[in-house]
Amino acid sequence: MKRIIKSKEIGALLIIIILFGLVGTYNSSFLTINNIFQTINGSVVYAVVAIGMSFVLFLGEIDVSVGATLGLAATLTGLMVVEGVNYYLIFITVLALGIVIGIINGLGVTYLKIPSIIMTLGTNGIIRGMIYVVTGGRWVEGLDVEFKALSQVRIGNTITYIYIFVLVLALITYLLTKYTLFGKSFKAVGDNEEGAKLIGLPVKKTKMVAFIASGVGSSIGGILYASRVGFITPTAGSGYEMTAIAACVIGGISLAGGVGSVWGGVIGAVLMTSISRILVFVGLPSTYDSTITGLMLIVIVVTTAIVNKRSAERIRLQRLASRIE
Amino acid sequence: SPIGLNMVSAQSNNLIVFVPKVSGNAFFESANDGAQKIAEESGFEVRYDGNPEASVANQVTIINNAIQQGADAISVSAVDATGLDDVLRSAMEQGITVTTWDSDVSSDARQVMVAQGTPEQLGQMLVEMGVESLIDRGKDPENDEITYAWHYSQATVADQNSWQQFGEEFIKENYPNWVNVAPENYYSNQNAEQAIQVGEAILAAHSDIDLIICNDSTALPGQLQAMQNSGLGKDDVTVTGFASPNSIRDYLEQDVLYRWGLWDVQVQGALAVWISDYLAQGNEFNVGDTVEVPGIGEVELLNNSVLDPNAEDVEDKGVIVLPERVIFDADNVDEYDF
Amino acid sequence: MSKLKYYTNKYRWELILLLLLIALIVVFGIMNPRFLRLNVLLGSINDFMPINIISLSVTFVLIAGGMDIQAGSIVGLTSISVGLLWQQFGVNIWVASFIGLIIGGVAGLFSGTIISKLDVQPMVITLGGSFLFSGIALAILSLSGIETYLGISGFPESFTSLFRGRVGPVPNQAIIFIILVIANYILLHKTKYGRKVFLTGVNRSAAELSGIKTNRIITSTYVLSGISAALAGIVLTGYLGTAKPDFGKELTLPIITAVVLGGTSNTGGRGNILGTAIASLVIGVLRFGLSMNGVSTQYLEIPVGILLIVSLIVRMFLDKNKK
Amino acid sequence: MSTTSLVECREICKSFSGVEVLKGVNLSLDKGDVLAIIGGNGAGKSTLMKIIMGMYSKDKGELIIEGNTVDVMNPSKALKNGIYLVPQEPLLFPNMTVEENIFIGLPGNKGENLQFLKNTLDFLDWDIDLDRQAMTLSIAEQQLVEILKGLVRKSKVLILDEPTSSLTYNEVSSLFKLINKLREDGIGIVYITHRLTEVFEIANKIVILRDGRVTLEGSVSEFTEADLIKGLLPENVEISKYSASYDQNFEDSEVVFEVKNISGNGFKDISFNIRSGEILGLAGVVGAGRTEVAESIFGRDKIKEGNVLLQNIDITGKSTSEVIDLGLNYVPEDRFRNGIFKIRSIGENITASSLEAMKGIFVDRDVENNNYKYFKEKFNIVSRDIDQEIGNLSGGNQQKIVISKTVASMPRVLILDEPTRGVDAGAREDVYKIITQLKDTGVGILVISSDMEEIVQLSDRVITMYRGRINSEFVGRNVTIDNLTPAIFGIPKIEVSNEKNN
Ligand SMILES: Nc1ncnc2c1ncn2[C@@H]1O[C@H](COP(=O)(O)OP(=O)(O)OP(=O)(O)O)[C@@H](O)[C@H]1O
Ligand SMILES: Nc1ncnc2c1ncn2[C@@H]1O[C@H](COP(=O)(O)OP(=O)(O)OP(=O)(O)O)[C@@H](O)[C@H]1O
Ligand SMILES: [Mg+2]
Ligand SMILES: [Mg+2]
Repeated sequence: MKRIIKSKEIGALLIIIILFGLVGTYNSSFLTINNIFQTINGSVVYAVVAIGMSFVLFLGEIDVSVGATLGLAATLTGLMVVEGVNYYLIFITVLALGIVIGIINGLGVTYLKIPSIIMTLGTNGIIRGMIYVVTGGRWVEGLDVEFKALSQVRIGNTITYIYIFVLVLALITYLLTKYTLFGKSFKAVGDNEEGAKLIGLPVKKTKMVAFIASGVGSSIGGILYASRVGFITPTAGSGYEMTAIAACVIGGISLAGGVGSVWGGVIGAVLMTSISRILVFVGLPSTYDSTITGLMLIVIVVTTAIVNKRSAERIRLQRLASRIE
Repeated sequence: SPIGLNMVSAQSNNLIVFVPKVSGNAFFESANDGAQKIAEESGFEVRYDGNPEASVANQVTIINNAIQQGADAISVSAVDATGLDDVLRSAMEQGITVTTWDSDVSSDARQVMVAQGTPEQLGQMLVEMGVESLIDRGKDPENDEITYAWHYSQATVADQNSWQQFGEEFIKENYPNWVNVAPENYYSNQNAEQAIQVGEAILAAHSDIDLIICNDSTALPGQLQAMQNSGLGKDDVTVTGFASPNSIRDYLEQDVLYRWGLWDVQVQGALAVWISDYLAQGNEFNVGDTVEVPGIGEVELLNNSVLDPNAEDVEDKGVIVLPERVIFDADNVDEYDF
Repeated sequence: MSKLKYYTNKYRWELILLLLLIALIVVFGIMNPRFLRLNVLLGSINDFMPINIISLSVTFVLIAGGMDIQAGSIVGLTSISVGLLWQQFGVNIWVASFIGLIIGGVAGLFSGTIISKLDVQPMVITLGGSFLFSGIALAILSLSGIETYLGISGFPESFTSLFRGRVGPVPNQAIIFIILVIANYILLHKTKYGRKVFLTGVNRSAAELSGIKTNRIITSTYVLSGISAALAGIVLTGYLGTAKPDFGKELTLPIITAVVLGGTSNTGGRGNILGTAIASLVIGVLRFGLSMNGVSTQYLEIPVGILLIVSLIVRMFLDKNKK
Repeated sequence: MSTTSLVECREICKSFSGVEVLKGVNLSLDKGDVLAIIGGNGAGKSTLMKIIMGMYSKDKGELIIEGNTVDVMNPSKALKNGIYLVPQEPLLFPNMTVEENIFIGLPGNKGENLQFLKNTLDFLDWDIDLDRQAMTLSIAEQQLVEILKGLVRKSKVLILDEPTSSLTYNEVSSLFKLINKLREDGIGIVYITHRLTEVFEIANKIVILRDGRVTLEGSVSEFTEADLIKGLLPENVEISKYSASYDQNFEDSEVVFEVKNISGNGFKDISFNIRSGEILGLAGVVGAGRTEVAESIFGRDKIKEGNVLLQNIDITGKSTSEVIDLGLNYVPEDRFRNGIFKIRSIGENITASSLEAMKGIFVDRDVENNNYKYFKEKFNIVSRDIDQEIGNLSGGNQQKIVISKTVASMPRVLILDEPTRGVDAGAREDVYKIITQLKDTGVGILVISSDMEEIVQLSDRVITMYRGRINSEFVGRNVTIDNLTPAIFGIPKIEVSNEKNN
């Protein structure tokens, strides 16, 4: 219990509850079951990207190529759906794409020792360019109604099956990172790489897997995007990397590595996507969208930093005081 | 003269750089299709060059590159109403033909603008499509209190905002009983997922809304998807707007909307480059003149003030307005493929 | 060791970049001789100036151990602020520009103070800043009551011509760039301040114990980058003759690319202004040259991405062999 | 017992970017051995251990584990073979708790492991809160946790790389007790240290490494301390003995530094003064609060009460840069964290603390060159040129540069915190020489050290701290290990006898 209260993602969850509560008192139609679940369902793409990326963030690395990967994955999905390719085959192919991109990023970071932000900055440009090569700059349109419907099937008026799928994915990820040695090694490597080496954790393998996970997360995100949106522009997913990073950070995952859990990314994704929705309900023009996102991000990070700093300082002072006779 | 003959004599080998606001947008890609097709038939070259990010600076770069490349004509859909003026003027000074299409610059910074219509026409068209659909749905737009909102890309985009303004004026004049529930409008920044989010939120926050007008090709499908996600159809809430037929066809089939519109953007693209080539060949083309465009028909150069009442009217600069705009519905949508 | 050898060793990466730049110019020149006209080549600088200007200052930020992804959004904020001051409040354009620089500096001060005082991840704060400042730019424009989409234009000739004109074949912007390179070079590599930036970036705690006020140093680098972003915003406004809130929004990644390609370490403590300057030229020339030779703009990210990765690999091997 | 060694190294070679660090080292460890390895900084001790542990790969030579040649070693293979290395610099996971740190990667039943850990803790009588976050541990506590990590792994080979460098006397003696028990159980232990006395106390075999080669090996009983020192030092180097001049009278010297009843975080009611040319020793065990006193004076933490006067100017609560400006400087105890700018040049390191003193806004290259030449010669710094990165130097030379940095700011008072921590015997002598040189120029010096020999050798006068307070003072001939030791452990054995002061 103490652990749960102390865990980092609780802060973000509280913010969501308070925020939704406030908006609900202003405009009660916000708090309908339908709307709340629409908000949650709407975050599914960011959630799955954040889950994948959280592996990389646990390591203290970063992956800014997820937006482009998502775009390319969505593009390929769309093209194949239009061609009438079997859905399972599509899923496997696009997953393979994510894995390949992850391997490339991972190789660059792990074996060529290129800083991850630079490596993924480079691949981001290349992948984004590839989308134009593949499509010639055209939208991918005319996806089957059947395929689009897949992302919309809901349990009653509540949650979509794909969101449950993503939650299961998050749960598996969570259990892996919490209870298996290999899962734990992501945060351990991010916490102290040398220390991880010392106790025999496979540092290189961990990094490779993290980037692959990130690639897989964004390629699944691409499939979901294609199904949810139904048409894919070559700019699909652009800027998603920054929003996903912001979601993870708001959810308590530190970019310095070693801290947080996948739930943070999932919760942060809901928060990030709810902003433009909330503005509609409170009647503020959507020009304030990014102002609010920015403020929220800064306020949350600053508050957490102050709280952490205070408590670290308190511990230090207690320790020092206890020494004096 | 017979069209065939005209085409042979027009073989110019000119290089025309055809610049969209942004690359990777179905609308502009279709315009390019039209441009390429007519270029091939008429024997000049069209190079399509756009930046994935819509920004003035990027367009200036592209235009500068076109100038340096030795283009004979530049035809651009401007991201910004004035930001390209100087670079385009300097292109004209260097003897390059400059035209605009879809979205104009200052009237003295180009020779000809190929417009899809006047803002007035387009704003009115958006509202009228809504009115027709409301009637189909059994409402009485003349007398019922119709609640409505606009949902499109951004406050900073010139054309969509000007349509909204004229549309709004048109509503005030003709349907004083209508109520705009969001005078500040809703924007989704050409982000498809955000368009769905905002769309859903509009429907949830205004459960009694009657009409949503989406003058942006990302907002319209997003809003329609939001309708579906919220379990609504064309007889619950009226949605209409501008988008290409291919991107909306499915929603029509699933009864999410009655009709939407656009102009034939392939014709617009074709016309823009053809006129550019025609001017680059040194042909005189003054206000009031007409010319026969192969496959399109006769077009006339109108005064600048047709588009913008404040613009100056000069002899050798003017506007061509596309002869027609199209409203797509179940009856005609299969005739179009773009 | 001879002096020449010493310097070629010390500035090896900068030399490699310079050779790359020359090679690009030669190759593009062969492919399209127009490219080599002084007018054309120098004129192209105008189109990638903002990246060059900002990356010079972002070099400071990275050397001091930070990260700055908000500079792009400050460009738009400044542009619109200057435009509004001039148009709505009738402020003289030069005074407005000066206030614009201050606004950029304050934006940098805001993030820099949080970063240095609270020891939070600079990437996160500047990410927040990039949302915030671009949001504010839009918000003040819509609050100002003028039609957002019309933008602000019609700036005085004296203002626009400064950023459009040329001295002989050399565009004024190129001159501004050269002045900035020299000024930043001296500031970073010759002054005590620059030295402190390096030391803070290597080991903040040791710097603090050496009597360096690292809070101020760290904050100041963000202020510098804010000011230079503001300058870029003013340059763009003058050059394009219009003020827009979304100027610069796509510059973030190119700026970081230029700084890192120039040899600055993203973990702090290493870097060189000349490297950044040449690298930003390399990227600009590469993009310009390719598009002059008919490569469509939308594909240009691919060669830039490849250049970035390949050059980092090359540098890695060079460093390995050096030791 | 079988005859095969637990670990055997044959002709192991290793270079880092062209520099040969190990030049063919042989070594063997049998069951029940405690093998001490000593050697100067940079001799390659840690490198050799990391090769055994598989954290570095060897370039040449053979590594034989229980009779089997292992071509490619990696940490997980080493762990499987029952080898565990307690590293020199603690490598904990700061965001995990102590318990998670100890158990991560440990196979077996969690309950049993926890029981084993508790038993071990009982045996050692160490007091550690298992729920604390590793981030909040002091270096000493981190070291304890590292050792525990090694113990719970029940290894056949336990390598301890300078485990006691910041432990208290009690902690060290209980650790030794445990080592003796492990030895009886047939475990092979490698014990790396800089403290020669420990060698005789705990080891039965010894290897001395110098410059990547074994210069002496055998049974500990075969050697005397003098033999070991000879093995440690390059040929023909004389060790000069330093000792404070017992009879020097400071009464006429100016009081340059005065601390009056200051209290702060981790210390209370501290008073002392230093006269020009005097070396005051501040002795204590790790955790006594000495560093906190020094850092607070240096503007790094609050002083809640009392005053600090530097040449009669009140510097209480002033910032570090002001304090430096006024003539006080500080050599911190943690060189890597607080002392050096690892990837910058020697020149930049030396002037780091005196930039403010340069005139104008530019860095004065002449001042920098002159400083470099001056200190290189005066402090006997071994370096290639002024532009060499400090990170490429040996630890001792790095420490000399850190001291140069502070001296370059021309302090009137200098505080040195553990000035020879992790510095080898040769460099230590140089550091002592530097300190006495400074003393001779009239600088008032405060030496903080946990090494009693060092304190005794250097100090004119000594104060001892125990649990945040000063508990005694010794002057001149009373400064002896015998007197100091009880005091630092808080045993008021000897009354402050001080005929000179009164
Ligand atoms: N990863 C590395 N890269 C480059 N050089 C290294 C590395 N590790 C060690 N060295 C160098 O190898 C030499 C031997 O270092 P090592 O740490 O083995 O010495 P040591 O005997 O343990 O010294 P100390 O007593 O200070 O711990 C040193 O010169 C050191 O700088
Ligand atoms: N939580 C911590 N985080 C960072 N550094 C710490 C922390 N705790 C202690 N330190 C540093 O570790 C070093 C050793 O501290 P320790 O707690 O052993 O006592 P100390 O104050 O150095 O005692 P003394 O100087 O009397 O030996 C000091 O430099 C101290 O500042
Ligand atoms: Mg060592
Ligand atoms: Mg200490």
